[in-house]
Amino acid sequence: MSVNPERLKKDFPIFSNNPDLIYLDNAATTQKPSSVIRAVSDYYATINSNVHRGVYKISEEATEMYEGSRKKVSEFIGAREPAEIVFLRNTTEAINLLSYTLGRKLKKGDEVLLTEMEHHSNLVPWYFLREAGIVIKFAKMKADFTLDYEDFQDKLNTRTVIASFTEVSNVLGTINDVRELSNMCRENSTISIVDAAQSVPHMSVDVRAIGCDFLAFSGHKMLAPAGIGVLYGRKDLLDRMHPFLGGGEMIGEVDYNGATYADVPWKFEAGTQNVEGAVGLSAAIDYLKSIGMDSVREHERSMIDHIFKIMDTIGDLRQFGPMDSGKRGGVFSFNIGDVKPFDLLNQSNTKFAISHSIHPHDLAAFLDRNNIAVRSGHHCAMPLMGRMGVSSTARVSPYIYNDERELDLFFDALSNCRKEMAR
Amino acid sequence: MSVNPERLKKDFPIFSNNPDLIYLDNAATTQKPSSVIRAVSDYYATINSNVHRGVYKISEEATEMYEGSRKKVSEFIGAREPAEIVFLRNTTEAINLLSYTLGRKLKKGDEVLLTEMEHHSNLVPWYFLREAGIVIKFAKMKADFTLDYEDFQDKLNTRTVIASFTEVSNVLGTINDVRELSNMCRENSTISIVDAAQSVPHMSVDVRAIGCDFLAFSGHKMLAPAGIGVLYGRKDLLDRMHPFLGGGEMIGEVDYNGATYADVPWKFEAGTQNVEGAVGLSAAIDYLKSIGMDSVREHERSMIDHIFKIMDTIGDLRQFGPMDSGKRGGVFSFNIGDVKPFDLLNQSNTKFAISHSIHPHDLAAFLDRNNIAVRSGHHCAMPLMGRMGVSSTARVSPYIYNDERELDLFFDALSNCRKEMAR
Amino acid sequence: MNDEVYTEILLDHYRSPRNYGSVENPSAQITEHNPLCGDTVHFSLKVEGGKIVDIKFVGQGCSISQGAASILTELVKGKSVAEVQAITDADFLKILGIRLGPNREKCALLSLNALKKAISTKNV
Amino acid sequence: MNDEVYTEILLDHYRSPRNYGSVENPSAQITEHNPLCGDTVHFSLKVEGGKIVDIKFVGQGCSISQGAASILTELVKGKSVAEVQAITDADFLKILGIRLGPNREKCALLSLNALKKAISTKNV
Ligand SMILES: Cc1ncc(COP(=O)(O)O)c(C=O)c1O
Ligand SMILES: Cc1ncc(COP(=O)(O)O)c(C=O)c1O
Repeated sequence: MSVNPERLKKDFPIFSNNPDLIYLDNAATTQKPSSVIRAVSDYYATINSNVHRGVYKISEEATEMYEGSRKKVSEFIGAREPAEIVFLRNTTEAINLLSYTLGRKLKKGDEVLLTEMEHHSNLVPWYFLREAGIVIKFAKMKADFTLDYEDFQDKLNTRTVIASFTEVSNVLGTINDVRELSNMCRENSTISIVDAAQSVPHMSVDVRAIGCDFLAFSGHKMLAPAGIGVLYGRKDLLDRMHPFLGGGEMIGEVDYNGATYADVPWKFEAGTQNVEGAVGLSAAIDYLKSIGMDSVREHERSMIDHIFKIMDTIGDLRQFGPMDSGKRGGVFSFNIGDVKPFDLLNQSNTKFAISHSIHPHDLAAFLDRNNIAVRSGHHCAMPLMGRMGVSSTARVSPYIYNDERELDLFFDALSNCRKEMAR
Repeated sequence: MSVNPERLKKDFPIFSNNPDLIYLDNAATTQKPSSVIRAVSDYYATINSNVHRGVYKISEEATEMYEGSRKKVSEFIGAREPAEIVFLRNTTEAINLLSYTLGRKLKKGDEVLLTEMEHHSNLVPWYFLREAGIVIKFAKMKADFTLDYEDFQDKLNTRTVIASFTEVSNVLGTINDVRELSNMCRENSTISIVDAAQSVPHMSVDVRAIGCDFLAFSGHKMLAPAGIGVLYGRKDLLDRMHPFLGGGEMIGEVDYNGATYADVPWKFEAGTQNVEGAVGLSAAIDYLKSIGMDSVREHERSMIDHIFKIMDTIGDLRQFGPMDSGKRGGVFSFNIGDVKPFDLLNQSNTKFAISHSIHPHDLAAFLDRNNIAVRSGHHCAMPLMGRMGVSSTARVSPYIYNDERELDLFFDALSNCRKEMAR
Repeated sequence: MNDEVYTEILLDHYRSPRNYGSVENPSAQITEHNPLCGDTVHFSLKVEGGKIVDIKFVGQGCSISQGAASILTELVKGKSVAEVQAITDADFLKILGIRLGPNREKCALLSLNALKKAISTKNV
Repeated sequence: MNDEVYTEILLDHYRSPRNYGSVENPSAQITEHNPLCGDTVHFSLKVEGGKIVDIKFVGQGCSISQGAASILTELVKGKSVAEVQAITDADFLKILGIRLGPNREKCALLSLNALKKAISTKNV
């Protein structure tokens, strides 16, 4: 079954309210279909209550929904059992949970291996460990914007306790072979963590096929509400980990001298949880499954192919990412002309440092006048921007409700923008 | 203006859908008025997008709503400026943020002062610090279920770096004079933290009048969605603190060697935030303000007074909490007969250890058959249960949509339960 | 109370628990708590030739947790360790004859889980 | 571009920035980034008798951030340090003649904030 964006669009109230909106910032966050919005409202209107502890009807029902959502997520990504699914706020919290809890066991000189194409959320939590003498290494990106697997392998050594890498780059679209990387990790007895924020929403992901130890993603990037995210973890590893947040719901017994902890996954879910978020995520998964993740992936690939076909009509366009849509998710970063990083010494040398390139911010502001929403900036990947030799880029990231017509309108507007900025 | 529960009830769809539901578990979580549900749905249907970074219209609007909600919260609790308001998931996360970040500076032998009546969320995060040799002390509860202020003062010493205490006990209803406690802390140069999970939803709270350094509460206990909570912190303290979660949005600049951090409050808001939660919280505050927090408080006090008037009609009822409704929030914990903690040695000595008391779980299950939702268990305060000499209690916690008629029905059902259990 | 929720049998076991107390010189014993509500059961038992020849319990908690513990002692006495390990949650809930939500189910299953844990230790 | 968003004056300053470069032997200099987008401005200035007698900037970023920096240099040259500190965000946005959402506003205010920070240091 192939995706029919025009039909799907009708499921999203934001597009009825803004019929002209061309929303192309889906790598940041996605729109919500009525079924998700309704699932949340219905929850409020029927069984809203605290889960796990109430012995009254609505609490039992809410608990069933919450744990049912966990089961649905676990099946969606091929986990062995629901206990391997921890509900958190987002990918960022999931990676912090790992850096804090796994970080407890690391010693001075131990290494964490990342890649050069990580999002800040898969960088900064690890940087915190530097204070304890942990060494952070980065597997290199190659000139064609793909990962250098040999460099990754070379940098895996006896001190590499953890490796954490993105499945799809939110800037380049590059799809990393996380199965291969997890494999290298396993052979090196290194804990493998997959940042799946840009993959789970866009393609079929199976944690057992990947063979990773942990994997994280966010609901809001896959049609679900914000405030709900997922950490998948191998049960035996989760069992052995120290809890992250302490508080209600995550305990076994507490007295004034100490506490024991609940079983996994509840050990990691302290305090009142975002039940409506989990309910919304469950509805979002239903919606995506009704389309089929392979169809979602095919649609995005066709969007990228369409972009490849017309992008050369725009003079001075520079794109950043692999030129094979089979190895690239639905993300297209580009600039018009050179958008160099700031360099005080070189900047001072010329009176004409502000070149005739169009800054991505100006571009996005211009497109906005045409009701086209694209992202501009460093995309929470400043180090990667440095490697790419730019200060920022513009980024287009289509999803199931976008179609070729919208991409054409986007390129038309881009071309108009160049004309206007050149006057 | 006094609260009109019958009229207010019409604003809550759950009561139209379950006209017979008598919901008395508001200390756990509250129901949501249509205005809150609508605020969230409308957000999805009009401007749903990523905040802070988009230069397109809906993102600018969403940012305005998100930061507008921060401003509303800051005014609601009397903060000096919106920058003192950090959005988090809930009270639990707020206290963990503090225990992790402030905990970095503590040394072996330093002390954290709590009280005997704290929720697990204000215990376990501090217990984690014991591994580093931090000493946790507890100010005693007196026989009348109020805090022993002298004991608190006595236990504040030169090693007491942090004190964290609840404003209203979720078990006893006891209202602690947090202004007085914060005062003692200030004079001792001790950082003061108020767990306001049970106060902000129920009475007027002013952080400057209290004079505390930090204060935390949860949206879901005050008509707002789950997944959104608040940490108030004095700006100068927040400025000096290490970040908690690392990732997108909380950074200044990042390269492969390190990172600088954003200004407060964004420094503490890593990753994509729960914007719809903040929008819902803003609508909930509007709703509460339209009633008036003093009226909310007066209503709950009258509910407790009503309970006091009829509770003696139930034989063997034991209540736990101060008998002055002026010093007690809208929380009523009780048992029918003795519900002793388990004690292996004594338990083994008798064949009749199961007495004719009614276990709170059985009570709650019986009440549920009458559509009355009450909580039973340890209320995430196991150590306090120990001090009270019980394994668990039943708890009734009315809110703005409850009235005396419902309390009467509750006591009728309680009386029937005794008759049935006695047969 | 109501048959929908509690069967008469369960209530009877709650009111007059069978096998209440402790076995002397037990082959295994265990105390388990339901972290969700504080229900507690303690089992002590004697295993001979792979069979549970004696078992007693003490406990504290709601009618479901305590009634179920009492019913369980009667159920397993004389059964082999392997037979007990084979009893599923669903089996036991059927025997109890009650339908419960996920929260209250934990009360009902506390004793079965405790017992299985006790007999899975090396020494029995 | 559109008047609603960018005024011609702002765009003109962006295309032909005034006071572009560096002042020699500056009394103060500062580099500030907009963490939200990476816009950068660098100011170098000379203060004599409490007055800004010379000021130059270099930078990299969008038309608003760079145009605003250029406009600011013209605005403050000859003004006293106290006068510059008194310019509010609202004042400056009015001078720029643009209405912006909260995100884009940060681009417009980057240079004013940077300059105020530079002249608030002890040595000027
Ligand atoms: C006094 C008190 N503190 C903390 C909490 C924890 O709140 P939350 O679960 O929303 O984090 C609660 C409620 O559960 C509470 O009553
Ligand atoms: C690759 C990648 N990792 C992590 C994140 C962080 O996700 P969140 O902000 O939902 O925590 C994002 C998106 O912002 C992302 O694109």
